[in-house]
Amino acid sequence: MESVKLDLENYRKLLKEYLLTNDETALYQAEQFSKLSVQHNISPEEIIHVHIEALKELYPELPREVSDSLNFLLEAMISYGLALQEYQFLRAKQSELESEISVAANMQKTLLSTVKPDIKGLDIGAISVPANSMNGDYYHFVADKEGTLGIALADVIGKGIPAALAMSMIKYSMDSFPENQRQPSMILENLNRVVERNVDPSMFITMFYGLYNPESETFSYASAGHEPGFYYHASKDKFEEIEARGLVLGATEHTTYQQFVNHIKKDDCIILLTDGVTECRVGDRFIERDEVLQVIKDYIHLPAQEAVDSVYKYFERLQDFHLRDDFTLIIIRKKV
Amino acid sequence: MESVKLDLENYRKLLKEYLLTNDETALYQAEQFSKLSVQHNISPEEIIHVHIEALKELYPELPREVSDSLNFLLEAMISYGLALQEYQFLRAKQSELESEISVAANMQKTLLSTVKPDIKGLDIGAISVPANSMNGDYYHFVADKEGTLGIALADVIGKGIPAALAMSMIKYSMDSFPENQRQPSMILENLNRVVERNVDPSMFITMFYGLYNPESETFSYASAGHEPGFYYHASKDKFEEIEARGLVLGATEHTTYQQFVNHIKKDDCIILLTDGVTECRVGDRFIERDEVLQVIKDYIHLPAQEAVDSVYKYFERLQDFHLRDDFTLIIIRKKV
Amino acid sequence: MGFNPCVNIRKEWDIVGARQLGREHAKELGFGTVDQARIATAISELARNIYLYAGTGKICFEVINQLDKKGLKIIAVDKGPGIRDISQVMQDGYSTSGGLGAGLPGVKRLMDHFEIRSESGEGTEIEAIKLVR
Amino acid sequence: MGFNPCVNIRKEWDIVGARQLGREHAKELGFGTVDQARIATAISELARNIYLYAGTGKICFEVINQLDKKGLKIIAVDKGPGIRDISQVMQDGYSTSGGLGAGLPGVKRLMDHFEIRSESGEGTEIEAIKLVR
Amino acid sequence: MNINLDVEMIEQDNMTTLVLSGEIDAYTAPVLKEALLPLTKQPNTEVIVDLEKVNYMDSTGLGVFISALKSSKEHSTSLKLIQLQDRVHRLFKITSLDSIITIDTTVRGGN
Ligand SMILES: [Mn+2]
Ligand SMILES: [Mn+2]
Ligand SMILES: [Mn+2]
Ligand SMILES: [Mn+2]
Repeated sequence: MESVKLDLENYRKLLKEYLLTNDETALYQAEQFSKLSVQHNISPEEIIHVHIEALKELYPELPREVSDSLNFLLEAMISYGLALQEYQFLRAKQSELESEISVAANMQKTLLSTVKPDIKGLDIGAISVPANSMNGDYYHFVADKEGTLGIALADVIGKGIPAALAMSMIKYSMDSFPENQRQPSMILENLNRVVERNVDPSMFITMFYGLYNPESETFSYASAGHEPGFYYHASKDKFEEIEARGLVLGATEHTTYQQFVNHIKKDDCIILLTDGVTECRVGDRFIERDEVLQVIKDYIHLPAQEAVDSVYKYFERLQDFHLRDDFTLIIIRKKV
Repeated sequence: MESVKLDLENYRKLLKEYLLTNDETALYQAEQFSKLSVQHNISPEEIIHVHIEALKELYPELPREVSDSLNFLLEAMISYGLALQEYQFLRAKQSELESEISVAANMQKTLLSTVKPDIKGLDIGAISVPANSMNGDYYHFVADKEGTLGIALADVIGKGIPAALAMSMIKYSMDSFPENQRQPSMILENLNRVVERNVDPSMFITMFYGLYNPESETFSYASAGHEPGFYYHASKDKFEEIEARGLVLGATEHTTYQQFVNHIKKDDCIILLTDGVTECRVGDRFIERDEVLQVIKDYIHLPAQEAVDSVYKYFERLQDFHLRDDFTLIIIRKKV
Repeated sequence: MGFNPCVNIRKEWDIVGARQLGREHAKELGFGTVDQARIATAISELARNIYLYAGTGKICFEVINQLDKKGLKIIAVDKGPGIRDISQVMQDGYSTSGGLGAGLPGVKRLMDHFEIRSESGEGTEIEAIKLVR
Repeated sequence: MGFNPCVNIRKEWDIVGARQLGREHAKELGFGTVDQARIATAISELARNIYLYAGTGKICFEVINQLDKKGLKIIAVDKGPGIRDISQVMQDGYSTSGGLGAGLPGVKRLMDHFEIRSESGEGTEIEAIKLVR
Repeated sequence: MNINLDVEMIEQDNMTTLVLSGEIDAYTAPVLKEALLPLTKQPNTEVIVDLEKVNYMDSTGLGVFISALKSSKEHSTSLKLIQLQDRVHRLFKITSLDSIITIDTTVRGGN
């Protein structure tokens, strides 16, 4: 079988062959011809035109009505030709935009990259997956010389490019705070000012900031309207919601955040997440928070990184590999 | 003339009318039908199908070859139908992306907005126009209590979303520098570290930082590989290039910047710009720097803001309203 | 060179008249059926624009017959409200009216050469040329 | 329920054979000409994928004849290299091969139901169903 | 997403009630914003948003209410939300926005 050539002369040949043999081979070739023509931006009206010419050549006595009717058909194909041209144009434009976004997404990755610190006695797992190319969730670990561990977790309203842009603001502002200002409530208060000043009124960010002190074995934290995490009591095999109410960043000019302290026991876990985890949707059904906890429970015995990866994979499959929101999950286990 | 209805039954009617009258009215209606069908995502193969059915109905004695040939044509239209569906899909996706970008662009505007400060004895004009929706140029004024004026002007390599993302980094980092650190060379050295640490090796930023001291009537400045600006000597009506060599930000981990000082005289101007101004292109021809200077000269007698606006409008027209690069121009005149 | 007959556009019927005249010129000039159909569609779009947005105006034709090129120029003129932002109207990809790539970007695609001048409040003049190949 | 004849795909000619058989089933089931052509195109794509990327495999048919629905199921099976990233291959908008929306997203569009299972190194199985309307 | 948000406006004296039904997300939030923001700028208006028939809202919806609140403060008007379904009310509680936006909890929305 010779390969199909893209030229209108060839259409005539294939058509003639089909009229003689009436078999599937010619139709297969018609299909390949069709595919090639689209790729080469040949308008459908041109194909109709060649069809008319070929018919006239094959049947010189072709009834006038038939050829008239085909002229009418040709006229009705013009908009399809325009649509095809716009299609090719949009494909080019789209792929340009996508490559721009992928450069930006890479930049963002470099920018927001954080190293899971090696803190004695802690097992840390973290995963953050954007729904689209760019991530509107953000997490960051800050370990200092004294061995304390700061954990920032934030979710900016919405997804995509605008969210990513806002997220980089949090990152730079955090970077700029003086080293001695590590109190969760203070950090949130400062960030609230930055966010309020710099973004649009309808934009806001939810954030959780926690500080683990290995000496006192305590976890201090404050929340700016962030989706509550969980505290896992290993001895009782029970989860408890980490309650810490506080206003989202950017809603008012000044606000204060209450700071809480928990004592952390051996084998207990701190589980932090964004609403992309708890607001999974399967088809039209929402996953209830209880179900989410059940899934976490199923994997909590694993090393922390394996645990977060497994939970993510579970929900990814459940949602048919199509996240609706950025997904971030952090598990911190006290090993000693 | 009744309006064309979108249903395939109607196609039959219009075709029949055309075969009877052979006139332009029916063809006009065929065109409108075509447009509507595309809008409603009706595949071309469906139109061919109806065409065949209509022909058979109108001419029951239609030669078998003709109807066979049309089946062949139908087969050749399948890929066009697929292209049409992808076209509609891409349109939707594209418009979603565009609205996302426009939100991000607005955020960026809020973010990078700077107020032209009211400094005694200075007349300041500034304009910055992005080539696409998002700006990869950045300028910022910082006025302090002592009446000194800091002027930052930066251009990130490339355009669009990645450039905008990088620009916000400069903005936040600048915001975070301590108030007492206002020396141009120091600011560039600090920024170089931030840029080097946070962005991809292929990315870099050029930047100019100047500090005007009204007391000493001096302008101190340093440049990180930025497009040289001009000093306008009012008495001689001459331009002089502001020379200040220095490495672009982000190229090496540590670098130092030489700082220069100029004495500013009455009616003299400092002209700062990005390469979007000097590298204008008209068709295939580059505008020479001399020509740019000539244009600036033509407007330099105007109040500073009018002058920069006029220069921009001149180049916008020259380039057929289609900037190839972000365009930023600042003129500062000492009035006393 | 060439004649310069015009069709006034006042009602929807006139669109058909303009198409008819344009098609006759196109035939005479030796355009094939596909190009005839494209020219007719371009005329429709231009005339419909006048009919819908300017109320009245006219479509004129000019035969181009030079040594190196032969073709048909369509000129659409109206004294309507004009187009404030030409670059937006001409934005390619997806056209005005939420509809398909017809409208002016469609005309530009259908023809070989396209030029538009418009002043807000003053009206619009569009020239589009199709060359015989 | 229903028979389950298969066509082995080893050479390009076999694509035509698969189309032929599929079209016969489609005709019997009462599909119209447009749907017949769409089914044939889907079969082509599936068979060509096998021929080009897996070397050999088969296309099987199953008639669906339930109370509430009637249709044709096409099953494409190969033991080829498999598809590493399904979501990328199925990415809509513009398809693989720089070419047009044929490929697998095209098959998905042409049919009413589409399912794919693939394991890297293990092969691929695709089921696609078209229902009689 | 083809799920819509319907907005019905009932005006009575100085009180305007927006009755919403459907889902508020990134796609429908602009519809809400367009209807709600201008109301908050009308002097002496009490704006009430009835959310009884809103079964889903995401953070984009919260954003619209925050900007509406800011605007109503700026223009000295008032804004009140009523009949929130549990899932929607939870969002306001978690984010503590219920501490700055008036929410009438005496009437609950049904699920
Ligand atoms: Mn988010
Ligand atoms: Mn989220
Ligand atoms: Mn640039
Ligand atoms: Mn530049």
